[in-house]
Amino acid sequence: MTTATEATVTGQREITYLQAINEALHQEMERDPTVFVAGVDLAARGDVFGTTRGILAKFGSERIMDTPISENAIVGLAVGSALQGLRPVVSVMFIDFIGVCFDVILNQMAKNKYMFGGKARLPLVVLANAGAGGGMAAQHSQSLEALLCHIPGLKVVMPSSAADAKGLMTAAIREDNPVFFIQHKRCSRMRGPVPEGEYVVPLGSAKVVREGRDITIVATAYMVHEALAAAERLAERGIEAEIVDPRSLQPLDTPTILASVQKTHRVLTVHEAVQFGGIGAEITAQIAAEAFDYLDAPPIRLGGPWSPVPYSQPLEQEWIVNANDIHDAVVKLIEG
Amino acid sequence: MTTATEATVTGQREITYLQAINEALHQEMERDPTVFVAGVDLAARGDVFGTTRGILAKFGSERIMDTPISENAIVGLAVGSALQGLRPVVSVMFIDFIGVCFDVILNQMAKNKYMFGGKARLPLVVLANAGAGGGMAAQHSQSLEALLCHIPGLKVVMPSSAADAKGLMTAAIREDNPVFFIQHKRCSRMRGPVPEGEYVVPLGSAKVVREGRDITIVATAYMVHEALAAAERLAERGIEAEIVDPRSLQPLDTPTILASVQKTHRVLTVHEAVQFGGIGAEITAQIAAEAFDYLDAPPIRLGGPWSPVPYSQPLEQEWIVNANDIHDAVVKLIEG
Amino acid sequence: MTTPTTTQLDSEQLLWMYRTMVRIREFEEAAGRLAEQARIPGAVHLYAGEEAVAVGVCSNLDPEDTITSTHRGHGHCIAKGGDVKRMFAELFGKADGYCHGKGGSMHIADLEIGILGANGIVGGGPPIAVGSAFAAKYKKNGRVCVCFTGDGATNEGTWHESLNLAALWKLPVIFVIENNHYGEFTPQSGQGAIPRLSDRAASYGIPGVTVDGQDVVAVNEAAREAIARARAGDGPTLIEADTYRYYNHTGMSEGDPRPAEERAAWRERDPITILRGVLTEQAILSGESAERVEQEVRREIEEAIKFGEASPYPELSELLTDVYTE
Amino acid sequence: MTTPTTTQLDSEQLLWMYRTMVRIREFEEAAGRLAEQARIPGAVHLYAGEEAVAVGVCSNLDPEDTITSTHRGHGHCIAKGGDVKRMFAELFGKADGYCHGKGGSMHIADLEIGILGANGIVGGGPPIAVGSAFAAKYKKNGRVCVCFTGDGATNEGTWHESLNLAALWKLPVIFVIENNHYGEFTPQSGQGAIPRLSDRAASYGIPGVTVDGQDVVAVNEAAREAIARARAGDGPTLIEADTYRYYNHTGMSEGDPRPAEERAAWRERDPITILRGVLTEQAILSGESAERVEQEVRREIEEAIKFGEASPYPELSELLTDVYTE
Ligand SMILES: Cc1ncc(C[n+]2csc(CCOP(=O)(O)OP(=O)(O)O)c2C)c(N)n1
Ligand SMILES: Cc1ncc(C[n+]2csc(CCOP(=O)(O)OP(=O)(O)O)c2C)c(N)n1
Ligand SMILES: [Mg+2]
Ligand SMILES: [Mg+2]
Repeated sequence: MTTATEATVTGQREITYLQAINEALHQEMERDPTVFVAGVDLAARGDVFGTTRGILAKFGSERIMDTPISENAIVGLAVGSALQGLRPVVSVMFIDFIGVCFDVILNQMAKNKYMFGGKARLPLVVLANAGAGGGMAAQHSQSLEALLCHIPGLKVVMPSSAADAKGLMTAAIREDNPVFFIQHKRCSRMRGPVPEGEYVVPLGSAKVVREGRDITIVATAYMVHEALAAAERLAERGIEAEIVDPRSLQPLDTPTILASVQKTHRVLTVHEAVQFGGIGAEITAQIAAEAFDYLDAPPIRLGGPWSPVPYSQPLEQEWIVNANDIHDAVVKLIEG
Repeated sequence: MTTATEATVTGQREITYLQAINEALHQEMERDPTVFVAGVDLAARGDVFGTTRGILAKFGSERIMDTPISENAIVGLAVGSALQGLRPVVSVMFIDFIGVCFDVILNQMAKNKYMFGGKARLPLVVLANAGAGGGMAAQHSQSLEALLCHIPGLKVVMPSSAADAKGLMTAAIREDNPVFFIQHKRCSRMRGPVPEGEYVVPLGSAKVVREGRDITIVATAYMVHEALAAAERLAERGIEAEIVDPRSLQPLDTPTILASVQKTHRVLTVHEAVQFGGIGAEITAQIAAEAFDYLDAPPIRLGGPWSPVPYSQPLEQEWIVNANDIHDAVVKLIEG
Repeated sequence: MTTPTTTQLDSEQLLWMYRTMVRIREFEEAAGRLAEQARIPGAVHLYAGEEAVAVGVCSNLDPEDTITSTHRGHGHCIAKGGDVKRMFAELFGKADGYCHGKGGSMHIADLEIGILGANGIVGGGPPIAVGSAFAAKYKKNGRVCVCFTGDGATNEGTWHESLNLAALWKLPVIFVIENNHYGEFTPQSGQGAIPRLSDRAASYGIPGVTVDGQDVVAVNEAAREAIARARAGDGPTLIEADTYRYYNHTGMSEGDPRPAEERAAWRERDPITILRGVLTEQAILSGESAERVEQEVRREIEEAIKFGEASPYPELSELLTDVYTE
Repeated sequence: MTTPTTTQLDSEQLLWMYRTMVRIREFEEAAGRLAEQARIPGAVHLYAGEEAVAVGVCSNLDPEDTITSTHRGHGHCIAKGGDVKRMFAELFGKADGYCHGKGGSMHIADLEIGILGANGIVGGGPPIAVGSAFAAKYKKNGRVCVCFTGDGATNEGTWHESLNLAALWKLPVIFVIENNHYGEFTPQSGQGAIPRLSDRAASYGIPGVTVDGQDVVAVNEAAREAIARARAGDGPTLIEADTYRYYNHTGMSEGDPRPAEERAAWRERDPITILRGVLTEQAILSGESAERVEQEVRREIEEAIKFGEASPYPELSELLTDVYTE
């Protein structure tokens, strides 16, 4: 089977983001017997989010395992078995739960290779579900990618579309380094065209999701869809926004972002994560340093406000950045 | 006893940064019987860094306790006892070790108050030692403040001088919210004038450490000293750098930083932590958004390169940002 | 199985237990229905079936004693004296809720009566319980803390660290494992290699007992002893209560993978029915008064739901308050 | 105390043990001196006094078997077949070191002979050991993993989670606690409430044994049995080896708070002396050959130090390599 490229996406049958992830897992497990899957309720249940449905039936209990609620052991399982030549895919369920196993991530997984002078290989994937919007409250709604992106040794992807979900999952499994695969709750049921065969989106490649000349909006995960909605309304006003989805946050495809800003001369970064110290700060700082002379207006940001995610529906909706916020920020920047 | 203010620092007797912390602990424990101290080797040993020397002898084993090597329990001890009206000061030793107890930090300590609708009070301090330079390698040399600064509910301080260490420790203990007190290894033995009596440096107040007209250098912890050394050499060249030490990173004193940039029209942020996603990104992004029109040059950053901290002495020295790097970056920015 | 005894419990206490168990059951079934009707958002983890554990334990506690709870926390809250009105208001995300709507099901707390919070993190409670128990010891106020967790939570590292520190320092904390034999959808046999979790007490040099979690009197007695021990300064006890949840991991009717016979067998040992049997036998409660209790509670729950639903949402201006104490 | 037996061990093995223990001792004392002279940076945690544990265990392992180690890891590395030249080069931070100078004392690893790294994080090794043992099971290659930790590390949550998962899945891993009765400066009595850490095996339904950690033959036998069990698919064993470190937590002569009599008593039971006694008694080693071994090892260590010191520092251009596999 040959691996499809991005150009082949349009015109494919449509499946959901979750189905796309699931398909990539099936195909990679088929392709490579060293790939295995483990985590809480991943096997018999097929994951509480549905990511691993059908894998137990197809590959059996030697390739996919339910685990105790012991994230240190689960993520350690990935690190130790990767060091011994396997390609684990493990889940921490909600990204909020990286806290309970953060040392394994920060000080073992991310650093083993370097500390050992390069001799280790750590081909492993950690699945984590992120995002607010479902009334899951402060401990089940976070977007914590910025914490992971600050740790040398890790890679971090955050797809916004079904095709990217499949392509990045395939790339993550084939990657020889630890990759956090962050799926966004509100993208899970979105449908889109996805190649049926093997499909790879290279890590570290951003995508221009919409072309425009007036401003660059760098948006991640579900915010890509909010940005697209905002862009439609902005277009009615004559403002053409270019939307760049980094897809991979670590490594970050800075050249694609800079190229867009050099064209549009304005930039807004948007993510759902708390704004202070979010990935938008890094992207903005890079743009400010490297495309300063191209900027016709201050580079601005939108991100979650400075609080935990509230439970109450109106508060939660207020907390999450949305198309209106994006629209208004752009209008204010451009029209003053 | 009245509490001294910043103006009273110069002319005081000189003690070390560690002694200053220790003095604040003694004075606050004297002042408030709800303050207690716990952590690995804090009591009998007085802390492996020496922070808590003499406290056991003075206050007895009901006020300072050695603990098992169980950071979740240690930090949980702080959270639970703070909820019940005590003012714990606990230690995780090296900031690198926040990984083993990160959930307690991220999902309990930081969020309890908000999740509970405001009813909780969490007056607690976590001591953590940061920084490279001693050949302690990748798991004992990190500067991880950016991870903590991205979490609503926490406060984070990082003093660079003995006086600030005392003043911020006092403020942290009196604060009704969780505060991470990050001491930098290479500041520990530095001496400086420190008021003998109670002394408070308010959280969230930056300090202009050196005045200058040509560029603002925002530097944290030990980098303040590297920046000062660089400024001396820059002065010889006719470049007068203003150095701002935020001291408190969460909350961040943005007004003081902006005021300086509005005066100097140029800015360099410097920290020891890895540059990508470090606090410098946030500071730069804020400046770029809010002082854009004042900037005569791109806002630039210096931080640790994209790798774990290496052990080998020449590599470690190369890894750490130093006065030369600062000097050269400023010269390049100003002289092109 | 031992026959329930009522030693040391007077009628008032027993009737309080009965009413409280009924209140939990009615609360949970109502909450489950509201969730299915999407009238409340997020996830609700129902305590129905496990009532005897929370009630048996909390019947020994004063308001100043504290508890830490779990994602399956409504029962603990009610047993500790929580107000069902404010609980429902919280589930609706309303301003009169325990957390002003900011917390929801998994974070209900009432510090005034010692409820240090439900917790969305499995194993999140034990370290906090250690801290609360420490505060009691520090202040020498005779208070205890009860740390409720599930069976699954005993495989989190935080649980182990907490028991160890509490045992070492002889803190006044009681660790109660609600062993409902599942963690989410995985049975206990898929979570660890030992059948009796109370055996883990030996790792910390503390007493460990397993008790019939469907028998509120048995739970009450085991907890009473443990609490007395704790108050006397003799340190923690580990209590494992064997029990079962009637509904699925979250919500009510989503496909439940547990064997039908297993579910039926546990329903046979319904904690409320068991207590009613004892109370009837001892002529403490007639069939009629039992019915009346149920009706009263049902009305109370209906009113609480009305109260909760009618309560206003918090103002949007409250979004950024309560992050810090000013 | 049992009299050491030598059942099942032939002279070659015993002599290898003797030489390896001497090698560790000499390595550690030399490393300690280098640290005191500030010729090597950072912290060194010396294994002197505990040699019988690493050697007794690793004498049962093949190069393809794996170990996870600790901050006090030099002994494990040498016992598993590590090259003292490359170890010293690493301590000096040099290019010929095991980690090209990037790791130092706390991170020495040699994946080719199954050393999955020393670890600066207390409790950092166990989860990795679980993963390595799982890989052996997955690949059905008959390999085992030995997870060394200190006594203090058994109070970290990671240790608990790892034993639980390994026991549940019957993974081929052996958990060895080097109980030297201190974690840094705090005695075991300040770390937990039970004296015998092997009792913690019961929490996971696995065998737990305590062995005299000064008697390399006893350690060898306990480990042999555990390893056979693991290879046979019967899962993990917890071995607690009672031992003592001769020097301070880090380095050699910084103020050591441990009682002088305690230190002296343990020196009386020096593991090298004990083995030499057995070997002499059984006429496997004469006093003369023992001396020769010591001289040879000392020379080896001296040469290794020279090698390490003479090795060049890594190029500055290597600063950013090895973060990722390209
Ligand atoms: C750290 C963490 N891991 C996983 C989860 C997801 N989760 C929520 S409840 C649950 C099962 C808990 O089982 P148990 O402790 O037995 O409690 P029960 O639900 O049976 O009452 C899991 C795995 C979580 N909330 N937190
Ligand atoms: C997570 C973590 N907490 C604390 C430390 C600091 N520390 C290093 S060694 C040590 C003592 C370890 O004791 P033990 O496990 O008994 O090993 P020993 O040193 O006695 O061999 C401590 C507390 C650490 N390295 N990692
Ligand atoms: Mg359960
Ligand atoms: Mg020890």
